[in-house]
Amino acid sequence: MTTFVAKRLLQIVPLVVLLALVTFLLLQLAPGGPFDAERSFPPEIQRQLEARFQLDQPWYVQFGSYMAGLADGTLPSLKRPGLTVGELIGSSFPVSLLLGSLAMAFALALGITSGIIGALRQNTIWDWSTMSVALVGISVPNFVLGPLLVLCFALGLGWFPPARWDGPATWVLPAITLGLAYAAYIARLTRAGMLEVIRADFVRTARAKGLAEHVVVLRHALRGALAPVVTFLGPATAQIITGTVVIEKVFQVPGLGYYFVQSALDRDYSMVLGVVCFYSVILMVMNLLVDVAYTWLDPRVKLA
Amino acid sequence: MSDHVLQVEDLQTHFHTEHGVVKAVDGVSFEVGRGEIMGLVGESGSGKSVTNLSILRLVPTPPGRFAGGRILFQGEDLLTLPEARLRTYRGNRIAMIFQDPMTSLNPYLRVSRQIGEVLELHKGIDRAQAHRRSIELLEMVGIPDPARRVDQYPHEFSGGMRQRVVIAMALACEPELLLADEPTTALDVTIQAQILELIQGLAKELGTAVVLVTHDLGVVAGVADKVAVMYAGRIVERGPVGALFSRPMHPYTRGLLASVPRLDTRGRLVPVRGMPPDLTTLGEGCAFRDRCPEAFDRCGQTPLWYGTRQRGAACWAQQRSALTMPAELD
Amino acid sequence: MSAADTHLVVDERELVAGTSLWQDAWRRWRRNRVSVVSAVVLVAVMVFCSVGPLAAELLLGATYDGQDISLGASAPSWAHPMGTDVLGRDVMARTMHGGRVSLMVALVATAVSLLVGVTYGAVSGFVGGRVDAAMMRFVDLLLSTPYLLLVIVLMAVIPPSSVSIGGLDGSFVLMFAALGLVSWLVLARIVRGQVLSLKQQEYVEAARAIGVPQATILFRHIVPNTLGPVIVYSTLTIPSVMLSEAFLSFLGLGIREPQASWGTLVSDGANAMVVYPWLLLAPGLTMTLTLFCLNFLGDGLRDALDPRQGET
Amino acid sequence: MSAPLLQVRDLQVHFPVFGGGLLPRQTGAVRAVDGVSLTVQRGEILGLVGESGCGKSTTGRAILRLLEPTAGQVVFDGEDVGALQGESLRKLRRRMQIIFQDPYASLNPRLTVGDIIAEPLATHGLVSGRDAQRRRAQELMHQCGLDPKFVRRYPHEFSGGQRQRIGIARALASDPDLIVCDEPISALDVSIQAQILNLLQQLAKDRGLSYLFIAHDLAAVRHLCDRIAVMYLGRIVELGTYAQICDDPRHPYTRALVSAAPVPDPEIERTRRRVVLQGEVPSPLSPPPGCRFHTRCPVRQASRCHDEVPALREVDDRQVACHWAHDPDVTGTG
Repeated sequence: MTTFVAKRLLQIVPLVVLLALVTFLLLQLAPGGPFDAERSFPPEIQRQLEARFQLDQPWYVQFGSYMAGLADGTLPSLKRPGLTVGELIGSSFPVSLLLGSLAMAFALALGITSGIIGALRQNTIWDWSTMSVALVGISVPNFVLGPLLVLCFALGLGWFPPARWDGPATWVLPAITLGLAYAAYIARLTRAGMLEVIRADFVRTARAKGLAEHVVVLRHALRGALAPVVTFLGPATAQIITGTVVIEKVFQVPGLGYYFVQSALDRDYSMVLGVVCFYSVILMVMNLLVDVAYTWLDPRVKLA
Repeated sequence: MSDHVLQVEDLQTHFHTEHGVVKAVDGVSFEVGRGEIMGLVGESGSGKSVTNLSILRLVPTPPGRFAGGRILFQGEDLLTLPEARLRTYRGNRIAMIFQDPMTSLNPYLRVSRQIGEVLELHKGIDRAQAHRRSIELLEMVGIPDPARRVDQYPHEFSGGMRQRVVIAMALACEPELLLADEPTTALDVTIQAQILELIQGLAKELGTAVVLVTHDLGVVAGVADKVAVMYAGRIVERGPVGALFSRPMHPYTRGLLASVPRLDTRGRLVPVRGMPPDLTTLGEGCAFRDRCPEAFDRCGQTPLWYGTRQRGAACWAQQRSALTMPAELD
Repeated sequence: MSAADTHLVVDERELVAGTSLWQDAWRRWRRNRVSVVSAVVLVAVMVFCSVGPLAAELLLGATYDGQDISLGASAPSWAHPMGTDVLGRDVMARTMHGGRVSLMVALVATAVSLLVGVTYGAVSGFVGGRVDAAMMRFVDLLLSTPYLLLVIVLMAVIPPSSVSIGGLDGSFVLMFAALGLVSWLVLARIVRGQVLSLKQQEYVEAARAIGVPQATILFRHIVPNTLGPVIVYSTLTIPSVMLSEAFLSFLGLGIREPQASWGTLVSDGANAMVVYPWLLLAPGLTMTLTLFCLNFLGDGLRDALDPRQGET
Repeated sequence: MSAPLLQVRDLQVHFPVFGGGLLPRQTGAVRAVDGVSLTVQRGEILGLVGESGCGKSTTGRAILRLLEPTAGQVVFDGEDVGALQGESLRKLRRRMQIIFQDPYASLNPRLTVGDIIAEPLATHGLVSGRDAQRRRAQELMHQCGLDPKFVRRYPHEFSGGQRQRIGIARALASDPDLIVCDEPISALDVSIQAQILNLLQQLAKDRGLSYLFIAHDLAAVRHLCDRIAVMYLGRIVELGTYAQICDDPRHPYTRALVSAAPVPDPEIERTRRRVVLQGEVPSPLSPPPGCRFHTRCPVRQASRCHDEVPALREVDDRQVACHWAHDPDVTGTG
């Protein structure tokens, strides 16, 4: 187990470097550079700027110094003088993390509960209505849902502030907007998993033992039913990373996601590279955690 | 009321499907006494497993429905018992063993937990005591090194060992009635012999009444005291094991016996012709008549029971021959 | 052939027709009313988006890029059933046009992902062994990266004009490529899993025992049996690709003005929703309806094609 | 006696087991079949019996080269099957067929019954033209007890027993000399099993077919087979005529198998002495040294059974792989 985790953690390093390289080459091959647009710079200043950020060096030297700078946290942002990539990520990521975590917690709580209800009341109005709502949740894009919620609950009813990010009241709408689609997905996965497990022989055995129905469901069936949900958590992390990008734009939340898009548009190479590497590490660690969680969930699974 | 542990009276379990009503169990009656093993024999779809599941009301409803009859356990009707009260019987006074030991144990929980929870629930003992008792039970069903194995997960056991775990679980509360649904079908013959010996020994030692559902006539011949043969949801013949095998009354029983290859002889097999009927389109009359070599015009009507409660068959041909020769009843 | 066999020549008309699994699935699907209604609505949306612009131009004189600045943003009226935007453009015409773009991107990208995914998965599963292991390792690798971030970078840094093919706008080409290339991964995995398990099936063994050539085994015994899951998965890929397209366009990285897709329309609408809510509602609800129907259709097809569901 | 139709010499099939790590590497092997030798004469039915995991199905598939043997030789009608490649292997396949256990998994659900049965005809060019192929398929259906008018139906429209008949018709289509029957009746209902057994018996008689009949049900094997080979953990432990194996078994494992097989007769069941084996079959990943059966053997003798692998030797006109087969004091045979 420990060797497995250690091995996987070590694998992350070359993967991230590889991914950084791909990103870097993409940026290199794209026509134009970071300081092209600013026509006001006289040529010598532009050359100075390029020299300062080593843009006049061969690509592999640049890449090497970027990676070294990322590793020790000293890589400067190209477009925000005086700030390092590490500082920028450090200041904005906690907001994204909070948003993502709130959304995921909301999604898990709502999704698992309604999935269980749907499965246990299969083919009733309960099942039908929760699953229809889930399908709506999957079908409404969050950038449509967000403005609609703002229109309704912020501007219409005035329950929550329409935007910004200060204090729990402002967290509600963004978190719900981001989490609803995942809640819907998790509800469907839980229901499908539950329906499969609830018909399994070992659940019948549990009933034959005289256990009360809630014990049968919670102790015997739920673990098996959650397996697909746990599997989904890996890709869900990846999606929620990109999901925050949209939510941060809709609700004007000062998070890392939207920052990233702006950096890409501004061609702030060092920032783009830094965020890609940072998010990749998070995602890979999350995938590792999912694998570990799986062994806890199902004793038959062996890590190797 | 009687010395029968279990008495099933005219049980009817129906399934409402989109193709119509399937009368999976259609008027089944039998009884089992203390320490007695009753074999319930039939092919797939004959209703033998549904009968067994109905006794503990484990048939999912819907689509299932108990359309009639009574199931008396120590004089109490299980079909009308409140669910909460029935739960205090399940796993406690009435236990069940299922066919496939690979799937009937929870893969996510340790064996100790799965046996222990029955004891904690019904005997009110704490976890530590339950753990100790689980070890004793594993020892009783012949699992070597029980103190170590009790904390393992089911996938760490082989098929035969898992069925022993299932049996240990079923016996945890020393039930008065054991319902065994094809307990050896998924196992190899040499393992089957071990498991059957175990069940037989327990019935004799603990006085447990056993309903043994199986399709294997050989298993019944070796273990059961009495036998009921099911076909298309009904019992077509029943009797003490010796009489039923030596002088079968129903043409279906005779057909089954003639179609099973035997290890001790190499006679010609006479298969039952045709296929089992589709239960959704079953109408009036004997369900076996299309395959029966002795069918005559009367078989268009549903046959009445001929014989006594202990020994008899549901067949018009019996009735007819009874007019010409003295009935032979054990 | 002996004389006794002559009675076997059954007259063509006496043969009992069988019902194939496809026919069975079709029958099951038709019974699923919600799914059938979804299909009908989808066809209606497609007609709305493809024929609609022409009709709108003929009947109302409205085109997606025709401006009437003097009109400004006006609420829905008979002349403009969904209102106009701040530049005085007809919102209905723009919604139709945006739908055309969104649907086309979704269909083309799904087609790309089908082509790549099915081929990749089938080859990987059928060849097996080390090749399979290496090919799947690569897919796992891609799946463990935040590839949408790379797509964002791609869309942000490549100027669309540099990749336009023929008359096709470069932003379309980029979008097809980017989305097609990221959505084949799961499909490849599904197909590979199917092929692997089908290869083990006894009827494939039977075909090998008969001496049926490899290619025939692949196309007669394996491929037709993978189609069910592939169909189901691709119906579910279409909405997810559509979402991704809208997501990129919403961020200003996709389709460029004066072209519009549902994503850009919603983006514009969200900015002005306080004052002109119809700018958000018209494209937003049309898109949601479409996604809803696609998902329902996919669900219905899964229920119909999955034999396990048919038994219950 | 003429040359046997099928001759298997020291057949071995090992499945490699791969360990974890970045690059998978072989860490062991499942010795599914580990040195099996047998012969099948023309027109003979040889039974291959054993419990699950003993390697009997693997043996059958390796003979047909559906699996590549690790070692050993399979000679069919004088030809070394292992040496054949491409076209010559395909030609040979016409003469060796297989019937499977699972009547559901063994028929392609997307093809009509006619197409399924006609596939060997088309593959080997035995009958040309779709009409002629369909007629031939109908004849085969009739011979296997199926109504020819259902030729256009699909497998899922038939019951288990009928599907097994379709599988048999397909195997017969190419007019083979040998059919490997891999547990053809164990998935069927009791009353249907006898129908299929009788059909197989009739076909063998009418067409002079040879079968390698793989089963775990000793009674069915006794009913059908001329000779029986008993397998345990990848090896044959005893091989003799059906009467020798079933009425007078010499290997302790065969004796246990025979005594464990239930007989549908309460009187016999009550009186006969039963050898109930202790324990479970060891893993073929690490089979025990010496005699593979010694861990469960009721008559094992110290050291020799543990140390020395017993060879399959001639004992009283049959072959037994037990050190004590000739020694009634140990085995308890009369």
